[in-house]
Amino acid sequence: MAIIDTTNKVEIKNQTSSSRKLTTAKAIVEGISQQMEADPSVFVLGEDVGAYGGIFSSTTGLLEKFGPKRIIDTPISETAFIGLATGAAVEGMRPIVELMFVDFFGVAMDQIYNHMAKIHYESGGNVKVPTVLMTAVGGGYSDGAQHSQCLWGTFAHLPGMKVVVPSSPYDAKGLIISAIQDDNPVIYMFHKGIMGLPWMVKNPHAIENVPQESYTVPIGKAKVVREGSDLTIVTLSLSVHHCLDVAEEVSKEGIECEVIDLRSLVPLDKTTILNSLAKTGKLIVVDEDYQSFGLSGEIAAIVAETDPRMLKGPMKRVCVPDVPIPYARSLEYAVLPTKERIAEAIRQILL
Amino acid sequence: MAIIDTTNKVEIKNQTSSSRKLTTAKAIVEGISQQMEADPSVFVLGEDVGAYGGIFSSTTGLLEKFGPKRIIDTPISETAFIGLATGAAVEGMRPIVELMFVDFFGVAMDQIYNHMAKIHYESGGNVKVPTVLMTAVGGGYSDGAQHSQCLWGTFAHLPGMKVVVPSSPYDAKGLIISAIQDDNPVIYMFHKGIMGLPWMVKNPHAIENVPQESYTVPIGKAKVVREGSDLTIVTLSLSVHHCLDVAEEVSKEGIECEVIDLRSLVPLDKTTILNSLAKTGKLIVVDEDYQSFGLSGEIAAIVAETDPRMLKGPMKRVCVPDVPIPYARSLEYAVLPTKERIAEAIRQILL
Amino acid sequence: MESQTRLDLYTQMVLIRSFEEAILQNYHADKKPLWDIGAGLIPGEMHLSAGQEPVAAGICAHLSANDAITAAHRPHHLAIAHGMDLKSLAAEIFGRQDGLGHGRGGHMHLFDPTIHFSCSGIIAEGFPPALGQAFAFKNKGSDAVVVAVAGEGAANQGAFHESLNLASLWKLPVVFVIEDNDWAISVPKEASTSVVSNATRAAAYAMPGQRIENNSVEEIYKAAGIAIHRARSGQGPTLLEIHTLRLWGHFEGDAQGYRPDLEQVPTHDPIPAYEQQLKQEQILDDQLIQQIRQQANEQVTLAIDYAKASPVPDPSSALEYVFC
Amino acid sequence: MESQTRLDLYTQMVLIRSFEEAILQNYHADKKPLWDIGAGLIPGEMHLSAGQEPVAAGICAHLSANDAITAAHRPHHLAIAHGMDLKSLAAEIFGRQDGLGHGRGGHMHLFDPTIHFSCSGIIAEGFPPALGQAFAFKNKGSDAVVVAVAGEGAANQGAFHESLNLASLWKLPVVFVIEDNDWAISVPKEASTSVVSNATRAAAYAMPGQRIENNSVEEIYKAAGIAIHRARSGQGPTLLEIHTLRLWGHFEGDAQGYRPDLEQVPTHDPIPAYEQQLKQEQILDDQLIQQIRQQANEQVTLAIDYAKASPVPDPSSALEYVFC
Ligand SMILES: Cc1ncc(C[n+]2csc(CCOP(=O)(O)OP(=O)(O)O)c2C)c(N)n1
Ligand SMILES: Cc1ncc(C[n+]2csc(CCOP(=O)(O)OP(=O)(O)O)c2C)c(N)n1
Ligand SMILES: [Mg+2]
Ligand SMILES: [Mg+2]
Repeated sequence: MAIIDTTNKVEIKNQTSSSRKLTTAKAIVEGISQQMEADPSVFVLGEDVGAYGGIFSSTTGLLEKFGPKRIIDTPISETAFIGLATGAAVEGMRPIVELMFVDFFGVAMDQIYNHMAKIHYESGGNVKVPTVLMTAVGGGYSDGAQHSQCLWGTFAHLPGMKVVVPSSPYDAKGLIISAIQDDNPVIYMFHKGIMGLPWMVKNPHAIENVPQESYTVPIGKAKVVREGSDLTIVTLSLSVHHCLDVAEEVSKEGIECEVIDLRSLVPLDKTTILNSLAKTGKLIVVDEDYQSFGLSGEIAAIVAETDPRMLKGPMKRVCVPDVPIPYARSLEYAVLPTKERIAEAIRQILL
Repeated sequence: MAIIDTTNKVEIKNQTSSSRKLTTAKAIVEGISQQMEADPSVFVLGEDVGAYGGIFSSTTGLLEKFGPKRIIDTPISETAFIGLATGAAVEGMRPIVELMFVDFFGVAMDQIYNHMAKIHYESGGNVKVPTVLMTAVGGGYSDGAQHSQCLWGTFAHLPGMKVVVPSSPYDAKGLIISAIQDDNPVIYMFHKGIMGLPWMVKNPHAIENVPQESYTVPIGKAKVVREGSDLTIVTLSLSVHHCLDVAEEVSKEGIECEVIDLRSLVPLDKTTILNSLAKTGKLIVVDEDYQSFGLSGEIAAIVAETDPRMLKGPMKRVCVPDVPIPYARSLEYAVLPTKERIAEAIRQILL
Repeated sequence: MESQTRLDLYTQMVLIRSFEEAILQNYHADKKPLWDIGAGLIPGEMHLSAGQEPVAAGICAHLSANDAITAAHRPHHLAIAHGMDLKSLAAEIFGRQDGLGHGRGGHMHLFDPTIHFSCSGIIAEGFPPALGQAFAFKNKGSDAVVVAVAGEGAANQGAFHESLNLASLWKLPVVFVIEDNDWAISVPKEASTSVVSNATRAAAYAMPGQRIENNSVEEIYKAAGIAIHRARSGQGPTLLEIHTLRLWGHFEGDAQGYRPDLEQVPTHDPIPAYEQQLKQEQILDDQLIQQIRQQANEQVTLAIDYAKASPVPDPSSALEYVFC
Repeated sequence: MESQTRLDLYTQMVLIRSFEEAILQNYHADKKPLWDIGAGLIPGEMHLSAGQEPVAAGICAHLSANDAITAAHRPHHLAIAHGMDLKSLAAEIFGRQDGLGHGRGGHMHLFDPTIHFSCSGIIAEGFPPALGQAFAFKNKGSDAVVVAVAGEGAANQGAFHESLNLASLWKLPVVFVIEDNDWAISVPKEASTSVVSNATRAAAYAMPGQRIENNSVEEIYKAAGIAIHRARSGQGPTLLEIHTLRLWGHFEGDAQGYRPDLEQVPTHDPIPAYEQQLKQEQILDDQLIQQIRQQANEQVTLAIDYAKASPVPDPSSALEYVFC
């Protein structure tokens, strides 16, 4: 555990000799691998996590390294194997269980939210359930209404699980290690578009310097990924990069956006959000999940509860407008929080 | 269809000779019964909806009236029978399918939100899915963490279904008829505490005059159940009655609350909320669902998007504070939105 | 079978019944005159297991505290037979601070890590966690086993299928037990289940399956012994269906209007029947019966008194234990 | 079997293959040099059914447009054999305005009410809606049936179990078909399924079960005929498992490194094999083959051209069709 990220400011990353560029996928695998070496109770199970290496490369190479007793392919029985993770955790193991796409949660939601999430409370603290439920989120490649959702709002609404959403290789590694070490159930949601997959449009931010050593990034601390004084953009996951790109663009026009990468929804780092808003007075929430009854609302409520006068003008939401994700590219990009929509919101909010 | 409720003001109910006092449960049954008489494609299925008459009396007497071909007890196979409802609706029937407790959604959520809710969109409008998913919500009687939730925020977050939540016998009947007639999938969530059950503490508001004739209450229109100028309370379901009771109390001290019964979350009647807030400038959301990433946030966002200056002071939320519902009465009533908590919020907001 | 074993089975059943009768009495004591499910010393739904004691006694006789049980919404008989401390159990049912879950869980959510006991109010959803406990036991090289119990209604849930398949595939040390009490609330088995016996379904997972008739504690004891031995010795899971009896309503307050055989039900009570049998075989006599009952009552009284004396949880602690 | 029927089966398979080869080509045509799944004329995941044509041809030969099919993520063969308009199908796959779902659905979400066709990208979750269609058909007094198709991987999902139980219990006119192509993405059947044949599982629902070996279109045709007749005449559901072949990758882009038999796979292609057989039996000759292929290609070319000519959906219409 070399580096503990305790800052919520733009991070000064250890560019030690031991760091090299990794994709997010490789950073996750490295984090899992280091925890598996450190702790024999950690194991991975899910569909195609073995020989295939994870449909989104979240487990590539682990089978070769740890063998089929610790990297376990399952039948397509999410209720059974997610429940298995819960039971194994109750008996002291530390399972990482992959739900291939978060969109499939509905076939196993009872195990997730009525069991994994609630047992600790129901037992009055006598039983711990240290599981990591790892899952792929997000759209943008025409996978349609059942394979393109983010749904973090759904999980954040229900009590009992931490909800972690990395946006970069560095955070992805530090957060997966924190998640595995956490004694609580954690849902760890990686966006396909930040994994650096060889078969998907490559986001330049999906690869960066990552220290070789094991390190943690604390769960529950947002990161100010860009400082700015004119407005605050609260976002997470792939959208962080879109926001940063647009922020650079509009910076040329003299507009300085502060961009906050939440990194986790539960716990939610209210302080970082409110501090930024106190400075800028303008708020945009960019969220690839459905708009209503979700993240953007929660941010608004935090502000309204604290002091609505912090908002010097109407808030803007750039989210998926309560529609199943359409297949056709033209339609999908009309509902995703694209750079165009973000830029448009920035211009509107400064009118 | 005698009476169409088109007002969103305090309702003047037809106290015609044809109305008599009914409990909410009986009002729902009457609504279903009248639609079943009017339309042979309507049928009811679910666990214990037949001889038992519905665990919360939502189908009592229907088996005797319509027989086992239209009132159908199912195995405990929610995925199969909720999916069955979808398939039957696709072929032109109008199923009312009961999920005994909303808490069980996790065993069948894929059928609900990936199928029932999305087929219409995915088919480009070519397929209609006129189902009513009827379900019991709410706590207050020590049924523990897996049998006491409201979860309407979860359903409202996901696109494709209307979300209807009645609070009174009159609305319950009019809304169930609207739901059955609606060509879209509708989730209809009744609170156990408003059903007027003989075996649960009786809320005096759970019984009122209900016209005998068939009538509809429009889905998507909130109701101002009490006018007031000092503050706006947005709420729904059982909490409506708690809010009204507290409003009467504090009225004696000269505080006049306007109370809005949302009646549906999807569609959400923003206009009624904003009109009220424009008048009062003070907002409390009272919600028996979990606090974060839910209804209270959405209301805050609507205000923040429209004009944050409408809020003349911080908003208050009286919700379940992100904890599984505890069993012990002392603990459960510490987390429910009780009259005490509502009264406390009112006093605080007027400080 | 040895006399002592038979006596133990009887004693276990009496203890369970004694406990549940006390719960029954306390549950109804203060809900009148306007019966309110949420009121009284014991609030909430109450699913008692009277009539199903043979299942618990017969199975748990083969288990130690290292073995696990996952039960359903009707868990008391299994909890007691598996050795749960009656005081902690009673205190949890009364919603008190000294309860197993400090009053957070309630009677459908009993978690006792010291005896690896858990239960769930969601039908059939206790099976998947059982797989994980079995996986962990196997992984540790222990010979502990898990018994996963659910009703015949539960055998039509998806979780049943997924769990049996996975357990068989990975040869997990689990014994799946279906308590067939003929009813799932008001729905009779023939209206829920496309086969007469769930034992038939074992073949769908290449595991042994057996149905035990007549609610016979001794037959249950024998079949469970074989199945548990099989699991313990690494040969994988078994499915048992046990024909048992729901002596009372689905939950307290259930008038059972849907039950045609209602009046006959008490005549099938397995405890007097077994008592008769053991008396005839001179393993029991009236004096011993009295003694066993009295000992059971004493334990139960202590437990109920303990529960009543335990403090009501402090409302200000309601948010404790959401996270570690 | 009549020669015409055999010829029809062959013709159907050729048409399906022809269509999928065109999709394959168009799918990969414009994703290079940096292969991007979301780019090109046909974006997104693409699960082609090459090798599984015998299943579709053999079953659908017994169906009319009044009958329903629910398919899974690999639906094209069934859609085509059931008579889906190739143009609307192609246009949907291309994400165009004239597609079945006006570009909203895509290749895993094909809904054609005129032939009662639907599919779902969620494993086994096409089964429950099939029950409802069957229920509606039965209710109307029609003799229409539903064929619900999923892969062998899907047979371990809870929805499989619940659906088969309910269908048997209510004697619904459904035929459940498991396409066993040995693989669920990279997971072989023996790593997912505790029984050798899913036909064994039929007994768990008191319905007939049959496994058809060798990807034989004629055996499939025969078994499906019996099962569909059974359903149509009110005798209830059947479970068929068909051993078939995934000729290509799980989806396009799948390098199949996990597949040990990879090089042998093309030698098992059922279409050349059936062609050979029919030639030997003088039902086919080279000229007829040419003619059948050409007719198929012409239809396919028309469909692909239609798709390409259809307008891209207007972004401003993205919110249409959420509600009626
Ligand atoms: C998934 C789910 N569906 C429905 C219920 C409501 N419910 C509670 S007990 C019960 C009947 C259970 O029958 P069975 O499995 O035979 O157990 P028994 O009550 O007879 O012991 C039902 C339907 C539930 N708790 N969970
Ligand atoms: C519930 C669910 N889990 C996982 C997936 C991801 N997935 C898509 S196809 C597939 C394999 C399916 O195998 P099988 O049922 O044998 O069908 P095949 O692909 O061989 O036609 C998986 C795991 C899914 N779509 N839905
Ligand atoms: Mg039962
Ligand atoms: Mg397969």
